Amino acid sequence: MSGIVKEFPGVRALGGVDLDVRPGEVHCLVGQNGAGKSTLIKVLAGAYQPDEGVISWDGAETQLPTPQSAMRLGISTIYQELDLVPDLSVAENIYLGHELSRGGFSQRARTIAATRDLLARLGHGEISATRAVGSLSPAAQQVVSMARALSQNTRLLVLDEPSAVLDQGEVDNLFRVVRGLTAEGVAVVYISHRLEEIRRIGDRITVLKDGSTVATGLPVEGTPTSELIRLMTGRSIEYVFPPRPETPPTRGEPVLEVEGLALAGTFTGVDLTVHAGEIVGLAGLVGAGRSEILETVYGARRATAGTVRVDGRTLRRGSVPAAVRAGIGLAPEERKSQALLLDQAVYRNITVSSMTRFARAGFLRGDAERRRAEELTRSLDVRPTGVERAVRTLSGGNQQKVVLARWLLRECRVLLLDEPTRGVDVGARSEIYQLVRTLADSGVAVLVVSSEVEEVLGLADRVLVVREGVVVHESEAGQIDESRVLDLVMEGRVA
Amino acid sequence: MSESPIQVSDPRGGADRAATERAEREAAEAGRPRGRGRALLGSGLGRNLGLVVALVLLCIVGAVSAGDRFTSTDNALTILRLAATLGVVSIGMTFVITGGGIDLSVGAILALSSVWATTLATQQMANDTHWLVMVGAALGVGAGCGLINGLLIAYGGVVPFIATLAMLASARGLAEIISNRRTQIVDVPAFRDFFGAEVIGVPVIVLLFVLVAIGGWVLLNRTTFGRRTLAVGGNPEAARLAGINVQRHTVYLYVLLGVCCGIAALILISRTSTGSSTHGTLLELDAIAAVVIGGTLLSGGRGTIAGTVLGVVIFTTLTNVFTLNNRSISEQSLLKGAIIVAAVLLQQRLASRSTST
Amino acid sequence: MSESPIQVSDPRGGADRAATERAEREAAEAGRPRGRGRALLGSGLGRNLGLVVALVLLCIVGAVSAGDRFTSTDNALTILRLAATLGVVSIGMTFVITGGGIDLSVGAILALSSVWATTLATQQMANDTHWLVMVGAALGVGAGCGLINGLLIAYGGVVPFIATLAMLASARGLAEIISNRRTQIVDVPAFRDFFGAEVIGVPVIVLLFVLVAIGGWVLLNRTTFGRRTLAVGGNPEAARLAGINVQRHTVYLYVLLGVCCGIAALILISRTSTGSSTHGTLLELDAIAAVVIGGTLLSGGRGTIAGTVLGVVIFTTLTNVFTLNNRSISEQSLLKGAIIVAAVLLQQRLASRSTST
Amino acid sequence: ACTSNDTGDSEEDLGGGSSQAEAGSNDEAGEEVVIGFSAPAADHGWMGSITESARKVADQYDDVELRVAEGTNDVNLQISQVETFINEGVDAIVLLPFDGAAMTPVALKAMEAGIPVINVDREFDDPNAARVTVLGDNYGMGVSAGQYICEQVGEGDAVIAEIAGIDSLPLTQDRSQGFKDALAECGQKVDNRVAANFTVEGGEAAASNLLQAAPEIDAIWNHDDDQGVGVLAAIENAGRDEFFMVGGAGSSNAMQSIKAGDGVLQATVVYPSTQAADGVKLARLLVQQKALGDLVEVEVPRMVQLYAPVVTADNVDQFIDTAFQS
Ligand SMILES: Nc1ncnc2c1ncn2[C@@H]1O[C@H](COP(=O)(O)OP(=O)(O)OP(=O)(O)O)[C@@H](O)[C@H]1O
Ligand SMILES: Nc1ncnc2c1ncn2[C@@H]1O[C@H](COP(=O)(O)OP(=O)(O)OP(=O)(O)O)[C@@H](O)[C@H]1O
Ligand SMILES: [Mg+2]
Ligand SMILES: [Mg+2]
Repeated sequence: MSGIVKEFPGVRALGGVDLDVRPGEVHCLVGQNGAGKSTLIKVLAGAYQPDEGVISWDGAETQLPTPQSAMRLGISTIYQELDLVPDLSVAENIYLGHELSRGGFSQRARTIAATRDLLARLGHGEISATRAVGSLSPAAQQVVSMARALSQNTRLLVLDEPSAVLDQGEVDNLFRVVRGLTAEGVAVVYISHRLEEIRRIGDRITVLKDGSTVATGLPVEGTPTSELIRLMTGRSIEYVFPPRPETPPTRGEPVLEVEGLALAGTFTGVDLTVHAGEIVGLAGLVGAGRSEILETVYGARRATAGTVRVDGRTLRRGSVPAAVRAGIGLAPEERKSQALLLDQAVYRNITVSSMTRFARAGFLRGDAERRRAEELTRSLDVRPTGVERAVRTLSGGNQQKVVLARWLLRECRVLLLDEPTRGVDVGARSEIYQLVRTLADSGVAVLVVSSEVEEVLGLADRVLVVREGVVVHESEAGQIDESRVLDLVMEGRVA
Repeated sequence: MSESPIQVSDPRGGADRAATERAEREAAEAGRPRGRGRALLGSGLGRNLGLVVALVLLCIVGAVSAGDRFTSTDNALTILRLAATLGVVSIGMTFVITGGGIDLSVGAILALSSVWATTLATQQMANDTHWLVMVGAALGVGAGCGLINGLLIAYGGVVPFIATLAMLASARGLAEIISNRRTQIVDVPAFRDFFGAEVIGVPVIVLLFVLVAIGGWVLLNRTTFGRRTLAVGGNPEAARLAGINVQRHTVYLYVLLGVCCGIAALILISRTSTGSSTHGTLLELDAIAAVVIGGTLLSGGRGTIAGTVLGVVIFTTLTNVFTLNNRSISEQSLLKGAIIVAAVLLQQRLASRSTST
Repeated sequence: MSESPIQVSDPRGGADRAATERAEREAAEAGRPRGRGRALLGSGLGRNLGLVVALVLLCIVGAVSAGDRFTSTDNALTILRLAATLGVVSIGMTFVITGGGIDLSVGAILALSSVWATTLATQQMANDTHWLVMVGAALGVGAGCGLINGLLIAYGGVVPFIATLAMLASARGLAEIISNRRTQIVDVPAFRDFFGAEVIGVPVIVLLFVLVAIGGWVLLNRTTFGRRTLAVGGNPEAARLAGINVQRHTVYLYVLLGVCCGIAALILISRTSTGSSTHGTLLELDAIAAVVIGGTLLSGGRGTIAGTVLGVVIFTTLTNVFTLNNRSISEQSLLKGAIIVAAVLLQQRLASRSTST
Repeated sequence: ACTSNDTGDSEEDLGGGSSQAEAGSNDEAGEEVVIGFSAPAADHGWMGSITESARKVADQYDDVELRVAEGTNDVNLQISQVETFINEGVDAIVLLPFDGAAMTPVALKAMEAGIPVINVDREFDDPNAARVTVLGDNYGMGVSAGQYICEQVGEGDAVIAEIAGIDSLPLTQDRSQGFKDALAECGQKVDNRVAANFTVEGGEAAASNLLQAAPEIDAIWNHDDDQGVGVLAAIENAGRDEFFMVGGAGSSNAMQSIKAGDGVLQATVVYPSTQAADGVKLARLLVQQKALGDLVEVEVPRMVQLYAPVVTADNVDQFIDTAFQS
C-alpha cells in the first residue's frame, strides 16, 4: 500500500500512508490512539474506500471495492471492534458470508464439524460450536473471530488489537497460532498498544503518527522501545508508573468496606477494604469474575449476599443511584457500550452524573456546565479540544479520560476502574496512571481491575488475586512479583 | 462487541432487562438438544412454551364455554381460514423484522394487489387466457411495492417506518383511484374454483398458509438466506464486513414480504370474491403484534416462524372464542389488551424459568 | 463494541448509511455556533432546513392555487386549531421516542380521557363545582394510562410496542364501555367558554398548543429532565451506570405523554363539544410520523421539538391545501406518501450539503 | 340533556307499527329460533344503534336467541363469523355486511347450507345470497337531500357543499350520486366536497377546512348526523351562519336541533337505524314460517326497501321518537 489517503468529514484520518508486508512475516503497526491504524486496515480489508493511493497485491495494482473482494484475495481481518452477530451460533458466525451450503441450503453438520476442527486447531475445543456467540465471554469471542479469519483461505491475516481482551495465557496461545501461520508463509499484520508483545512476535514495525507514516519497515531487533515511543508520541516517556507514596496508605481511614459479598453463580464471599488514598488492584484471568465484583459493589448487579459500606454507611443493594450518592464512581470495562453517550457532546458525557449541580430547580445553566467541562478536559489534556464535539470522534484513550473526568467532577470517595487502559496508547496510558495516582493522593479510594499483571503490580498499593469467583490471595504490591501472581491465577495455590 | 446493543424497542429496564435477555438467549441455547428432529421439537417447545400454554388455555376456555361448537373440525378450519391472510403476511413480516426492519404498508399493499388483480382488464385477460394471470398480477404488484420499499430503505436511506408509512398512504390511494373506490367482483370461475377447492377436506387457502409457513421455516432456519437475514438484523455492520451485501439483502426482504402480501391478497380475493381498496385495513398492526408476541425481536437479529404462527393462531382463536360466547365488542377489546400483556409476561417468566433448570 | 449500534429503525444500508448519519450528526454539531441566541437559530435553521423548505413550498402551492383563501389569517388559525390536537400529542411523543420508546396507545388514551371527562357524572360535578373538574379528569386519566404503560415497560419488561398496543385495545374498549359507544355532548358552559375563547385574536386552544410546544422545548433542551431523556434514549446502559434511575425516568416519560394526551383530549372536547370513544382514531401513526419526519431518531437519543412542530404543521397544511383545492381523498393519500418521502430525502440531502460548507 | 349515556330509552318499545297491533298473532311465542347477527364495528352512533335495536327486539321475544358477533370492518373476520354461525347451525343469519359484494360468497354458502340469510342495508351482489333483503335507500337519501336543497335555493347561483362519510363505501357513493342527480334537476351542482369518516372528530376537521375553502356557502348536506355533531361544532367555532344545513340518518340530537330551530340545521334525511331490528323480526317469521301481518302474501317478501323521508321542523314530532342516540 502506498500513499493511502482517507478523509472523514472534518478529519483527515490517513494522509498518505505506506505499508508493505512480506509473506511469512509479522508486520507490526503501532501508533497512538487515533493515529489511523484501524482506518488503514479497514482500507486494506475493503471496508473503506481510500480517497487516494494505490494498493498492490502480488506486485499488481488492485482495487478492493468490497470486503468480499479482499476476502477473495485471501485477506482476512479481525477487527478491533469484534464484529460478530450475538444471536448466531459460533459455527454460523465463523462461516457467515461464505456459508457451507448446497443449493442455498446450509449444511449444518458439515459446518459444525469444520468449526470444531478450527476451534481445536486454535486450542479451544471447549467452545461449543452451537452456542450463541453473545453468551460467550469477550475472550472466547476473540477466539471465534480468529477462527473466522482462519476459515478462509488466508494469505494475509490482519489482527487489530487482538490481545486487548486476552490475558497472558491467551496471548501465548494466540502467538503460537500466529507462528504456525507464518511458518506456512502467511503474512500477518499485527496491531497492539503493548510494546512488549511486539518485541515477542514482530519481525518489522511501521509507525503511524497523526495519519502518516513516520517510519516503516523498522526491524524489531535493533529498535529500542524508547525509540519506538519517541517515534509514536514525539517525546520520550520515562516513568511508566508513578511512584507510590512513602507511607503506606493502609493507615488511612477505611473508605470502602465490602463484606461477604456474593453474586449467585459468579463469585462468593468477597471481603475487601480500600482506604483513603489507597489503590487496590484485582488480578485474575479473564472470566474470573472481577468485573462482576466491581459492578456488584457499584449496585449495577444485585448482590445475593453481603454488604457494601462507604464511610461506614451501608449501601442499599442493587441501586446505582444509591452508590453514586454515597460517592462511588465506576469506569466500566466496555467504555463505548457501558459508559459513553457516543453521539452526545463531551461536556454532556462529563456532567451526566452531576448535572443537578449545574441546575436550579431542574433548569440547567448551560454555560457553567460547559465551562467546568472545559476546565477538566484542559487539565486532563483531552484531545482534540472542544467540549461540543461528539465523544464518538475521540480516540479510545481520550474517551477514557472523559469517563474519568465524569467522576473527577463528581468528586468521588471511591473510584472503581475496570480495565482503565484497555486499547489506550502508551502516552495516554502513563497520563492515566499519573491521574489515578493523583486522585489517590487526594484521598480517593481506588479499586482497579486489569488483565495486565504488570499494570496491577505497577499501579496498585495492594493486590488481590481472584480465581473462579474467590479471592485467593492478598498482599502488598511490593511483596509479590509477576510470576507469583501468574502461579496463583493459574493454579490457585493459596499462600 | 457490546453484549446487548440495546435498541429502540427494548424496554428501558436496564440491567434487569439485559439480564432477562441474556437468560432468554441462554434458555433458548440450553433447551436445544443436538439432534435435528429433536432440535425442532426442543426449540418449538422450549422457546414457545409460554405461547403454547396460552393457546392451550384458550382452547380449554373455548371447549368449556362453547362445547363442541368450539371443538368441531369445521370450527378449527374456520379459524385457520381466518388465520390464512394474517398468517401469510405475518410470516413475511417475520423476515423483515428479523432483518431489522419494519413494514407498515402490508395492508395497503394487499389492497392494491387485490384491486389490481381484479380490474376488469385483468379479469378479461384471465378469462381469455388463464386465471394465473390474476395470480401473476397480485404477486407482481406485491413484489413491486416491496421493491420500492426496499430500494427507498436500503439505498435511499429512508428509515423503514417512514418509507413504509408513505407506501401505506400511496398504495391505498392508488388502490382507490384504480378501483374508483368500488368493490370489484371476481367473475373468473376457474380462479374461484381453484382457490375455493379443498384437498382431502382441507381448503386450498389453508394449505397455502401451511405451505408458506413451512417454506418460511425452512428459509429462515435452513438456508444461507435465513442465516444472512439473522446477521443483517443482528449486527448489520458485522454482516457487511463478512461480505454480505446488506443493502441488496434488505431489498430482498421487503420484496419477499411484498410477495407474501400478494399471496394474502389472492386468499382474500378468493374468500370474498372481490378486490377492494378497503381490504386489509389495519392489517399491519395485527401482523406486527403477532410477530412480536411470537418472540421475534422487534430490534432484529432473532426470529421464529413457529412463534409467529402461534401468535397468529392465538389471535384468531381468541376472536373465535369471543364470537362463540357472544361477548360484547368492547369487552373483547378490553380483554384483548390484558391477554396480550399476560401472554408476554408469561412467556418471559417461562423462558427465564427454564434457564434455572 | 460496534461503532454504531445500528438500531431497528435504521435503514440497513450499512456503510453508506452509517456514513450519512455520522455526517448529519457532525453537520449538526459543526453548524452550531457557540452563542446561546445563535445556537437556537443555527440549530433551528440548520437541522430543520429541509422541513422549512418543504413548508415554504407547500405554502407557495397553497397561495398560488387558493389565493387569499389560503393566505388569510383565518385560514392560518384554522390550520393551527386543527394542528393543536396532533401537535400536543406529538410533543409528548417526541419525549418518549427520544427516550428510546414508542407509544401506540395515544389515540386510545385520548378517547378514554375525552369520555371520562364528559360522563354525565363528571359534567354534573363540573356544573356543581368548577369546570376544572373536567380538566382534572382528562389529565388524571391520561396520566394514569401513561403510568400503566410506563410501569409495564420499565418494570414489567414488556417491549413498548406490545405494552402500548395492549393499552390501545384496552383503553378504547373501556372508553366504549363507559360511554356505551355514544357521543357524549358537553353541557358545561363555563368549560366551553374557557376553551372556546380567544386571547387577542388567538384561540385558547392554539395558545395551549404554543405553550406546550415552548414548554416541551425548554424541558428537552434546558433541564436535567431533558438531558436525562437524551441519555436514557442514547445509551440506557451507560445512563444507568452513570447513576440515572432509568426505570423511573422511563415511567415519567410515559406519564408525560399521557398528560399530553389528556390535554389533547380537552382540546378535542372543546372543538367538537363532545367526548367519544372514536376520538383520536389512528392518531398514533400520525403522531409518530410527525415526530420522525421532524428529525427525532426513532431509535432514541436525539429529539427535536421544533422539528416535531414543523412536521405537524406540514401535515395539517397539506390537508388544508388539498381541501381548498377540492382534491379527492385518494389523490391526497397518494400524494401524501410521495411528499413524505420527498421531504425526508430533501432533509437528508440538505443536512449533508451543509457539512461540506 | 343531550348526553346520551342515560339509559332511560331502554324502555322504548321497538315493537314497530303493525306488529304491535297484531300482537295477538305474529308476536305469539313459537318455536325457539337461534339467529346469528353480524354487523360492522359500532364506531359511530348509527351503527351502534343498529346492533342495539336488534338486541332489543330479540329481547322482546322469548323464542329468539340472538348471537351477536364482534362488530368489524374487516371483511375477512366477518366472513369467519358467518362461517362460525354456519358451523353452529343457527336457524337464520341477519347480516349487515361491511362490504356487500365481499360477503356474498359466504352468504351463498349459508343459503346452500339451508340457513336463510337476511341481508340488511348493504346489498349482496347475488340475489340468491339472501332470502330477504332489507335495504335503506342510500340513493334515495341523496335524492331527498338534493330535492330539499333545490326547493330552498331555487335555480339561482348557489354554493352547495357536501360532507360525505367514508368515501370508499358504496353507500357513500350511492348517496353522493343521488344528491348529484337531484341537484342536476334544478341546475345546481356540488361546489365543495369533503369526507369525514363518520366520526365527530372527522366531521369537525373536515368542516373546518371546508369552511375555509368556501367563504360563502348557501347550503350544506352532511351525510351523517353523528359526524354532524362535529360539523356543527366547527360551524359554531367559525361563527358562520349564512347557510343552512341538511343532515342525514336522523339522530335524536339532530331532530332536537331542528325542532328548536336555533341553528343552521334545518332538516335531516332519515335513514332508519332500526333496519337490522326489522331483519331480526323477519328472520324469526321466516324460521317460524309466518307471513308479514299486513300483507296478503303467505311468505315473507324477498325485498323490503325503507323510505328516506326529509324531517323538518314541520314534521319532526312524528320522527323524534324513533330517532337514534348518536
Ligand atoms: N468513521 C469515522 N468517522 C469519522 N472519523 C473517524 C472515523 N473512524 C475513525 N475516525 C477518525 O480517524 C482517526 C483515526 O482513527 P483510527 O480508528 O484509525 O485510529 P487507531 O489508530 O486505530 O486508534 P486506536 O489505537 O484507538 O484504535 C481518528 O481521529 C478518528 O477519530
Ligand atoms: N453476557 C454473559 N453471558 C453469560 N455469561 C457471562 C456473560 N458475561 C460474563 N459471563 C460470565 O461471567 C463470568 C465472569 O466474566 P467476566 O468476563 O466479567 O470476568 P472478569 O474477571 O471481569 O474478566 P475480564 O478480564 O474480561 O474483565 C465468566 O464465567 C463469564 O463467562
Ligand atoms: Mg484502532
Ligand atoms: Mg471483565
